[in-house]
Amino acid sequence: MDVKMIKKDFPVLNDNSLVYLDTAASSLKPIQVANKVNEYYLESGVNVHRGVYNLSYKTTELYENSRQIIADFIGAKFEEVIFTRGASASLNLVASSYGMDNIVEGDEIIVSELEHHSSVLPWMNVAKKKKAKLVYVPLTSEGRITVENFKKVITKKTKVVALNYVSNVMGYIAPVKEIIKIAHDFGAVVSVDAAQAVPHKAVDVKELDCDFLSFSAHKMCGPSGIGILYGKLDLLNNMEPIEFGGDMNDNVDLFEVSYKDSPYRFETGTPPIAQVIGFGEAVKYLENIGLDNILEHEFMLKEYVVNKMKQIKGITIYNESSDTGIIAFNIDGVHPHDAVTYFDGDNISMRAGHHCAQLIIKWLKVPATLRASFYLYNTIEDCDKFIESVKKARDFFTEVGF
Amino acid sequence: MDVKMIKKDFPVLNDNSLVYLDTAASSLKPIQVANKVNEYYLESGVNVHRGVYNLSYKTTELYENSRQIIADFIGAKFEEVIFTRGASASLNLVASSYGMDNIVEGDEIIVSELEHHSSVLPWMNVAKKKKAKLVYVPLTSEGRITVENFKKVITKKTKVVALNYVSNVMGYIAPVKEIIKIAHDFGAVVSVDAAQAVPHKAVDVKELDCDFLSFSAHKMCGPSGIGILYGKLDLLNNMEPIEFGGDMNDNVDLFEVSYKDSPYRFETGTPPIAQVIGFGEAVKYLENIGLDNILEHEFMLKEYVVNKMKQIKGITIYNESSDTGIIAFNIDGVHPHDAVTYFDGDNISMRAGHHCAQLIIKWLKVPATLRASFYLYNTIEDCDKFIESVKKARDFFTEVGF
Amino acid sequence: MNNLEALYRQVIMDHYKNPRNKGLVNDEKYKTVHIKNPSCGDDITIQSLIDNGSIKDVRHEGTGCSICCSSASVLSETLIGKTVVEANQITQTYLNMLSNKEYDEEVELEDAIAYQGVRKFPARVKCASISWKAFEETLKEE
Amino acid sequence: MNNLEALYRQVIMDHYKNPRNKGLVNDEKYKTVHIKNPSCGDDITIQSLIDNGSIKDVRHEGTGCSICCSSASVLSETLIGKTVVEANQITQTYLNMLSNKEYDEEVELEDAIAYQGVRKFPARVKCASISWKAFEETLKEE
Ligand SMILES: Cc1ncc(COP(=O)(O)O)c(C=O)c1O
Ligand SMILES: Cc1ncc(COP(=O)(O)O)c(C=O)c1O
Repeated sequence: MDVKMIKKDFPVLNDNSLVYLDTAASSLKPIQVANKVNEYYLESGVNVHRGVYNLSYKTTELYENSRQIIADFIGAKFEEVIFTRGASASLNLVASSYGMDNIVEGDEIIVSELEHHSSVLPWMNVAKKKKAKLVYVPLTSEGRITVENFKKVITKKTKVVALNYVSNVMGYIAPVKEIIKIAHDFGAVVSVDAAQAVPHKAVDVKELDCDFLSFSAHKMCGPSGIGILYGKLDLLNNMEPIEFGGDMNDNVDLFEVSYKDSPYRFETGTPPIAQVIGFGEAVKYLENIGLDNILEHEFMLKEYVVNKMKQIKGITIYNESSDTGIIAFNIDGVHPHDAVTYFDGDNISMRAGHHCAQLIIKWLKVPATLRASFYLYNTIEDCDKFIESVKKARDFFTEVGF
Repeated sequence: MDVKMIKKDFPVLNDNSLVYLDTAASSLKPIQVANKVNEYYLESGVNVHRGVYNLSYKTTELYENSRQIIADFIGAKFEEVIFTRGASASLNLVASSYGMDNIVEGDEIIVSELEHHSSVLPWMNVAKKKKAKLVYVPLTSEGRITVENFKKVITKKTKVVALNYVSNVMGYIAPVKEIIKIAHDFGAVVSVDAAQAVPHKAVDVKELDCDFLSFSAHKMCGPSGIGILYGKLDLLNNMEPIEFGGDMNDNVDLFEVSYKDSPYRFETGTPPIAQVIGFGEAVKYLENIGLDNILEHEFMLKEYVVNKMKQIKGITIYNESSDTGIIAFNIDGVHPHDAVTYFDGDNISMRAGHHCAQLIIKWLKVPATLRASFYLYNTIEDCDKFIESVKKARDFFTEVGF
Repeated sequence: MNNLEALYRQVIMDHYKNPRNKGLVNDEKYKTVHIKNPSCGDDITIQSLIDNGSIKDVRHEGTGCSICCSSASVLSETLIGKTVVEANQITQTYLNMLSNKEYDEEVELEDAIAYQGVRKFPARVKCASISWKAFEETLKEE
Repeated sequence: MNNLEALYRQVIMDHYKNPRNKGLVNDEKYKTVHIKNPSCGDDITIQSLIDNGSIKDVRHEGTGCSICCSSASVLSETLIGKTVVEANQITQTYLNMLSNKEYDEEVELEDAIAYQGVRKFPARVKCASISWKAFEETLKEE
């Protein structure tokens, strides 16, 4: 993997002084994807599906071709790939349709404190509305979800398991494959939040045997405003749509309507055409580089940085054993909001806050954390600059009286 | 309004032979909007709201500035403008949140056969789930919604009125302002489907006094995948969110969560950033030209074409009195699908089908129609080419034996 | 002959105007398959009667454009009397031809060859395929 | 002095480390306003006691960054003893200064002037404003 060459694909990184460490929020976008989106706007701009004229036909081909590219990428069938606004919308679709129609009073739904709000809150809502019980997998002292701990909470009452594959704060990879197997033995359905997984590692839905899987394009070099819900076809075709309107029905009468099958059943209205086309291009871009290479690279950078950071006094790292490119940490006694301004002064872009994951922040017993996250375009030089900046920041804040 | 100059803003129209008459499905996109979207991908690409570093801060400013531009454009407050995936998603949000929580057995919901599926089907679902009654405004012999006919169906039981402002098949402008006044006298709430209105005429939500109003960017020179739900602030802040997750909450505990106020309450997850920024640019573009000018221009083209078409034998026009740039018609005895291929051969892009509005197609007692729709970039030359093609098409189909 | 004239060949127009084997029968020995293309409104039902490995009868009914309706009629005329193996082969060949895939030019498509012209109109390939796909399904249901 | 040192002025650090008037009181004569900035976790409550047109007391409590917490303390020290009219004027002037709007340089901001440096950090303006906005609300509630 030639990172120097890869960096050239990202116009924002033409500013050589910029160290972008906020990929876990959104990745930067390569020129190939921007161009593809732009091509749609400049050379087409028309609607899909409903047009019989040539321009619309060609655009529809491009659009549906993206669905096939994405389906192949995760080992799914074409019909199992539903376009949504993003991972949050995907996760909500599962809860609003499958959850609302299948959860009844007394059922249990397993989640964890390691979840992003978009993974846990849809189920908190279902639990409340249906008088079901939200059950939290106990985390290890490191903050991990393990198979052992999962076994402690799964019961015959468990109807749904909703867990993340990779945590956006701790960077841990959860043993979802084993968990899915156990969950299925108990008759539960598993919805995987893969928003931080699919961008960073090879994911095959058939191998995982997950029932649902959600992710967003914007975290994996793709456009904003587009995500995927994967679902097993027989589940999807038996689920109620949650939005009703153009394109998702067959026949419409005054008081009756029949719905199409998946994926169109869940895709009402004019779709996010440019975004879908751009997403297909992003997947091709990542496949070209190789997901295994990406994970190896970002993990290597993380290891390098953690090892150096451990030698700096006055720094607390919350996830030394992170399995991906994510580091959560703080400068002792310095609110992360203060710290992040220092890093910004060095042109290092980093996040401070609860990362839409208040439960794990509360579990860590801190008000907020800094988070650095590495991706395919980050270099060892980025790491060195970052470490240098951490040291200087700590000294600065000590000096001004923190 | 200098159409020759305007055409230059639309790169697709560099192909001088192209006559694009499918704006009612999606408008073409001007270079200004494409550039603005591209700028985001090339010069930023980062996430909004949660970033304290400079790049994210500047992107957030751009993003929220778009909301203000759009709010000003329709006379709304900043907090009353919710970003959605599109008009279909907006219309569904009203039904899923306001509808599901306020409609009870025996209530009545007024709709019409002139609705797009995305306007009527969400309420058909609410009616079915809540055992409420879907009531259709009788249409006039022309297929119009009138105040008189509306008065015939509104009762004390009416809780919601969901009607289109401009029909996407007939091009009629409905008297929504008067209807809203009457509906309010009966204590009903009004949701206006303005997907075909906002792109074509000046709309002021305070003047209309509508409770909700929905539209999409892609029909008004904006990006795909982004739309607006306007709602009155006191209604919105009392409505339940329908999607739960990142960014829409204040405090998250293991079993409790509190929500933000509008608009964020309804916007979970990473938003469609590029699309929002591009939409702001599209609104500026249209405002610059002037919505009154646009309506006048497209109406003039429509009148010109209808007058010529009436002189062609073997053509049936379904909406001669259309108030906008939309013409629905057929070549007698020729399935519109056959016809549209002929027009495509002349590089005239037009739609054939039911236009996601099967109820009005059934009302017209035809299997489908052709639809030509004019917009700011269409010229008198386009009209002449179109009329010429209609004549030739009719002759061709007669010749080959239709 | 330009592309459009090649599309609306006489044989196609003839089957459109005078469809053969049209109208469904109420006989449970027939396999019935209904396919819809909601985006354009095409709506076709095909019935086939198989006996002793050959196609005894094909019936059709539906609404749609000339290409869609005529192809159901052509299909019925072409396939009645063929063995199931032959019918399958003709169907595959026809569908491959339409979608510009490689196809066996030796296979005799009879009147169905008239739909060659559709290849120039990718947006219309669906119209010419839908009844054949429905027919294919009737065989699978066996 | 670079921008960052100008941001963390001694007076600010002093108020951060040794906040004045901190801790809420349970007295319904006080007006209480709570503001949260969920995106960064800042969470501030301001109480004001108005009597006879002047600010008798200001209390504050909350969590947040140094800029946020210190500014609540500075606010309290600056405004206690002022008339409501003066307090309003100082608040407006301060908020205008932060957001780079025109502001009346004649108005005496006392220690609050130390937050001038925040203007160079637009992303932090919210931190320096939040307690003043909460205070403004306590006046409106009258
Ligand atoms: C009148 C009307 N309402 C609603 C819609 C739905 O808009 P969208 O497809 O952008 O969701 C459309 C357009 O398709 C329309 O014309
Ligand atoms: C683990 C995880 N789940 C879900 C989400 C939600 O994704 P989005 O904001 O794209 O909807 C995110 C990202 O914010 C995430 O990191």
